[in-house]
Amino acid sequence: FPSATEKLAKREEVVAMCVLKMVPREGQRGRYMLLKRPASGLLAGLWEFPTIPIEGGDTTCTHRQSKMDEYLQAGCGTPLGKPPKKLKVLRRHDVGTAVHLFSHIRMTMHVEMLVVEGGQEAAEAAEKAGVRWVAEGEMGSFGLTTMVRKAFKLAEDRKREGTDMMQYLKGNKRQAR
Amino acid sequence: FPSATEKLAKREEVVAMCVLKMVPREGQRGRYMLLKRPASGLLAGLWEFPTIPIEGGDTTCTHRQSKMDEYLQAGCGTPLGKPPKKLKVLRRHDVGTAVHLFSHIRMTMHVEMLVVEGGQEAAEAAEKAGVRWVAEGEMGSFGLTTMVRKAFKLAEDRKREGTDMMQYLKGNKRQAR
Amino acid sequence: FPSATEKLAKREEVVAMCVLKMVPREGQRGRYMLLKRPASGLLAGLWEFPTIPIEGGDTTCTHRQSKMDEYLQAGCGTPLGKPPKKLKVLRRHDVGTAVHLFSHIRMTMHVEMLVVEGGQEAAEAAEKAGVRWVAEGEMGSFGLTTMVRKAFKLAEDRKREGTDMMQYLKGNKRQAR
Amino acid sequence: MFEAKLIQGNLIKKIMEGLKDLVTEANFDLSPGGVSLQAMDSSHVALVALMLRGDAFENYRCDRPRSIGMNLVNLSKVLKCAGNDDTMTLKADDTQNNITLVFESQAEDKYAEVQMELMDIDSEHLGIPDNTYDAIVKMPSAQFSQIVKDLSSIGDTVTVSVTKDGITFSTSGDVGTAHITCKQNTSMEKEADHTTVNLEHPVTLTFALRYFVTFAKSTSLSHQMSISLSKELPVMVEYAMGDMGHIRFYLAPKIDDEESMDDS
Amino acid sequence: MFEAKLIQGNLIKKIMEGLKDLVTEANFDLSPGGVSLQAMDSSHVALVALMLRGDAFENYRCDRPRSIGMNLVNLSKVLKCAGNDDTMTLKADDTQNNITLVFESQAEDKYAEVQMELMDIDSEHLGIPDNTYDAIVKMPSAQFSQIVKDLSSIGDTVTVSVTKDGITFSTSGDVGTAHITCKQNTSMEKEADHTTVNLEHPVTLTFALRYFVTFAKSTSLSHQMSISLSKELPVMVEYAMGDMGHIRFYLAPKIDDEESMDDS
Amino acid sequence: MFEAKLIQGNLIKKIMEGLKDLVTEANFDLSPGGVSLQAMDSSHVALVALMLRGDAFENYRCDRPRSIGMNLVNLSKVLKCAGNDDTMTLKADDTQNNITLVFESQAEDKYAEVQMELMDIDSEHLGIPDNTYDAIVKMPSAQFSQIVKDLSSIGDTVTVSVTKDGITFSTSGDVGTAHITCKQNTSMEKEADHTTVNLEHPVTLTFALRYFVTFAKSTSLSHQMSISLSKELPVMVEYAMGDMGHIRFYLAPKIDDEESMDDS
Repeated sequence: FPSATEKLAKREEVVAMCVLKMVPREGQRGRYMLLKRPASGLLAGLWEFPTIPIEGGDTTCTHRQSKMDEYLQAGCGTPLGKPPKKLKVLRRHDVGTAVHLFSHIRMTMHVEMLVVEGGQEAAEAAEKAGVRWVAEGEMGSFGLTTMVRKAFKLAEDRKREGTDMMQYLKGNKRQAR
Repeated sequence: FPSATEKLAKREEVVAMCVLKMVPREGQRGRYMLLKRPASGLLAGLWEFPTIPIEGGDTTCTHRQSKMDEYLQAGCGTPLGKPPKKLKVLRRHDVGTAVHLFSHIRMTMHVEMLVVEGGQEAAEAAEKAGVRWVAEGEMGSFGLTTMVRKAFKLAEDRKREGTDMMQYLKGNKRQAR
Repeated sequence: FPSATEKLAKREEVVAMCVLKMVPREGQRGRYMLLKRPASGLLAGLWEFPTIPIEGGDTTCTHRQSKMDEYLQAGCGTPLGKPPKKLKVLRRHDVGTAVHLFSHIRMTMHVEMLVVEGGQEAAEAAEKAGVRWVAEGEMGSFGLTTMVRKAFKLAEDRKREGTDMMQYLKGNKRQAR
Repeated sequence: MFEAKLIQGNLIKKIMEGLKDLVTEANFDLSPGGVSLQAMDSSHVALVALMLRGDAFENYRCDRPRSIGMNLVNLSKVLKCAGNDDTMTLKADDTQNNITLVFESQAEDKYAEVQMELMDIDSEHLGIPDNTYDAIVKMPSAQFSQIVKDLSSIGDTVTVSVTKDGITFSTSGDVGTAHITCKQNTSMEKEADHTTVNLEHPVTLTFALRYFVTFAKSTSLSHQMSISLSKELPVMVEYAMGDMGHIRFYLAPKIDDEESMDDS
Repeated sequence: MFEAKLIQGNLIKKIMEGLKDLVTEANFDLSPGGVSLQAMDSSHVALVALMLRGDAFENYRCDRPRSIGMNLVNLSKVLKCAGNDDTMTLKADDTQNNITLVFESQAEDKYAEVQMELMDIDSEHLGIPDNTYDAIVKMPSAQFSQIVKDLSSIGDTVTVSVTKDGITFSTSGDVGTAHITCKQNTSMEKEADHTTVNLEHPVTLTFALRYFVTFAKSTSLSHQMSISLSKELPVMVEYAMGDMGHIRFYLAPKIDDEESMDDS
Repeated sequence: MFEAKLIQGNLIKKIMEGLKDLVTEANFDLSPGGVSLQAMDSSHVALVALMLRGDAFENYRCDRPRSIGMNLVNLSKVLKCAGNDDTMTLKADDTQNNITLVFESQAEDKYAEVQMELMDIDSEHLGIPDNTYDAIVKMPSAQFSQIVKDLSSIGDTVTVSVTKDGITFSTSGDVGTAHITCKQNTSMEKEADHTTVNLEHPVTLTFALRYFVTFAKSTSLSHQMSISLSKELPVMVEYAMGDMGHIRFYLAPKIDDEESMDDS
């Protein structure tokens, strides 16, 4: 019969994950950024949303976003800020936290949604080795790990809290007040 | 002089433990179930109450009980439920939480008390390799580890919160209302 | 590009640290006790304030102080209590908690301030292999690790909450009431 | 069909306050005479018995006796939808496995309807012996509540002893030792403020204090409560709701060497 | 130069209660006509629009229109320095990047002055369409607040539907299913207690309940509030502050299959 | 033998509210003249001095001066057993190492008796210099309490400065900078609402704000309180309890470069 207490507690790991969507204009369909993991190690060679480890227990939104900004700029060549040199941020907010269990790791994922402005051309230009921009409609058929699917589901669920307020306002965007 | 900070933090481990007592009838003395640990590993070959690891942080009563049910059925051949095929549960409740320190592990034990109905015959029939049913009076003289003693003490202490209400009612059990 | 999730979570460690100052008389400048770390291991051979690991999660003031008392007595030969055999405690209080990050450890330091009575002679007598009593004015120029500096800063900051009340009372100390 | 309307709907809220910390799931017994509930806490030390007479309701109708299981924590959540002055109507169709609660404001401008699934709870129906007690003390509910709360900051166990002069609650812990005595007193104008002792034999029993604190959550039900004690029997703590019914808590005494009693 | 004095300084406190949980940083637009603010919550589902008319202030002076950014959490902390009966004066020099708040007691014996740095917040100014709504319901603010709090202990989503008889809020969750209906009612003496329905077409929309709970934090601003609904448009929840101005919350409806709407 | 009875027993409760967050263990000095206590907080920045005159008690008896040590946290727990209108009697037998507290209700129908062990606390008895202060400000206790609480949400340090016109409390932090001024004001009918300034020399001192917040927990003891300041001396914050006694808090000022003062 089983040896209960011999099983070890899993290692705790905390990451921040960014579901980055690039849309031509606010309210339109866009493309999600996926990165390819290294050829060796955990989940080798699989695709993921931009993901960084969070150490030292500081899981505040501010801390995670500043770390993610660095990573997007340095690691992925995707700087946020003002056009034309940088990508204009339309919307950015946390969508929740999920836990994923590996055989020996218990990973807590803090997931944020980040929507930036840019057309298909921008996405194609930004595509390079290890970076892929996947159209919204193709996310389902793209081979994603369970972990990535969990994060994506959080982003989708949150969207369902309500439609985007922006669409009700955009007709008036250019009207003078 | 001592090197203070070189000592490592202990690994955290969480287990659920079940002090399972089988009594011929509610209110009577019974026998406790003990299982023998595997011949190698932590506390090799010693006797313990049914014990399972709790991973992922879900230490709710519901979760622990459902995991323990599985273990009792699959690992120990002790299914709970309705007689005659299953053991009738007379009483089941948490009795508290204790921490036990090993040299390299800090183990948190969530202990529950589970009383089932069954005579000595049932206990003897259920006895097989690695399972022992020990009479209440003999628990003191049976060679138990400190960890098991701690769990047993919790169950005993809780019992001292008051006598079993059932004994005051049983005279009326068969009376019509 | 970087492999995010491969980095491991740091090991958590909790220590109690004691900024021990020996002064000739309350209100006067004194000397701080520093201990030399072992020749091998983490921060080998460097100087630190008396530091002990706190295991099992009990970080109450009472627990830390009693562990520190043991360490000061047994490990450093500095027993607290009544003169002449022991050092008279003038003041003892927590000054705060700091976190220090090593490459693989996240160390939480609970720092207390302890002021004992004793002149320079006492300090010199207490000096032995691996123990040094450093004058207040020389702490800045003594080679201290970042970790030790953090603890010292906490003690200094707290002092700045106000001057010592004792100095306003001492003129009356010997007056009859 | 079962249907019953309470003019003071928040009575059920108050009852749940006292119940839900003791029992999380329970069967309500519906009968032509009224609604009752009897359940033990998970460690089998305490028992609660609730009785609401049919007369207590406006338009009480119960076509056939029936037992319905509910999660009391969920029921408490649902009851939040009732305003303090709302009426409450309970409806359960014999052919369906749910119950409907309707809350209506006095002005009839607010109407809330909540439907909950029923649960299948396995429970034996045990009789509570109709003991004659050695001592019965009646006292203001608020005073009992205050005393057990105060003592619980000092100790874990309470010793209750009744003499002809009054009732004494004692406890001790690291902090110190405390005794609180309430003397017989019928001098106040309002009867609800009286303390009365009805004594056959002096009696002293010891209990786990935390259960008394849980019982005292029923304080809002009634200005007066009563404690009934007999040697070696469970104490009965009762909150009577006028003619409408009562809630009774039974708590088994602590006995130092329980082992000797185990072989019954 | 901008300067404005409010006799009832705690009005700003109450306004911040409702704002700070929805938006943490925002631009206030100062103009000769008054002070306004418009901001979306971080997930772009809700929008808040505040308007305080210049007339609402004593000694209102705004030399040139200007937009000033503030951290609303910090502003809330600062407002704690205002007593409930204090007057409040806001001052901002056009040449400086800070704002000064002055709180004075009625008896003029307490004078508090707080200076805060302004922030540079990037925001587009978006117009809110002046919709005609299919249904407008006015009801007591406290009742709306109670209903959304009660329902949020049962479910996450609320369906609001208005017919000529009244407004119904519905939710469901593990605990059960609840419907609360408030009927048109103008029988009370005080108008603030009335519930009135103004209906063009019956309408049913679904929203995330937690936003309604946040909106209801403005309850102290006004005895009455209104809910305005139109098919497939955001709901408008309004708290009017007499002649002084209003705070309006807009919440986008939930739509089951949002994908189909994404390609606009 | 020591024995003392207070008609308003809850006075001791209120006193403990203010003490227990500053000092966890302390010696009470019992003498024929009354009960006093003097203790420093663990970081030696603040000192509290309590004085309750023998006259304040009914039946005060102290046969010989004596010092008794108590854990104030435990004492606070024990005091929970006292009803707000109960009388309180303290008894300590010189030959025993414990103290007995008796709480009796006005109607004499409730009698609570608690016994606590005394502690052996090592403490020097230090005299507090009877300073003449440069400035003494009297103000309503509630106002002082409100001000220090409000400021503590903005900064950690408070600068107190007194001029002939009034007293100003200032702080600054990430949020901003705040100044609150209370002006001399004797126009109110009730003297307890007055603010008066008694000034020899203008004075400005800086303190750790959190201590003031702790002192203000004694607000319930008295409608008026006083702040007494002198250059480079500890501030004295006093709550006088009529003829019965007083509680005084002393707080050492912050000095920017403390090192220079260390070699005294």
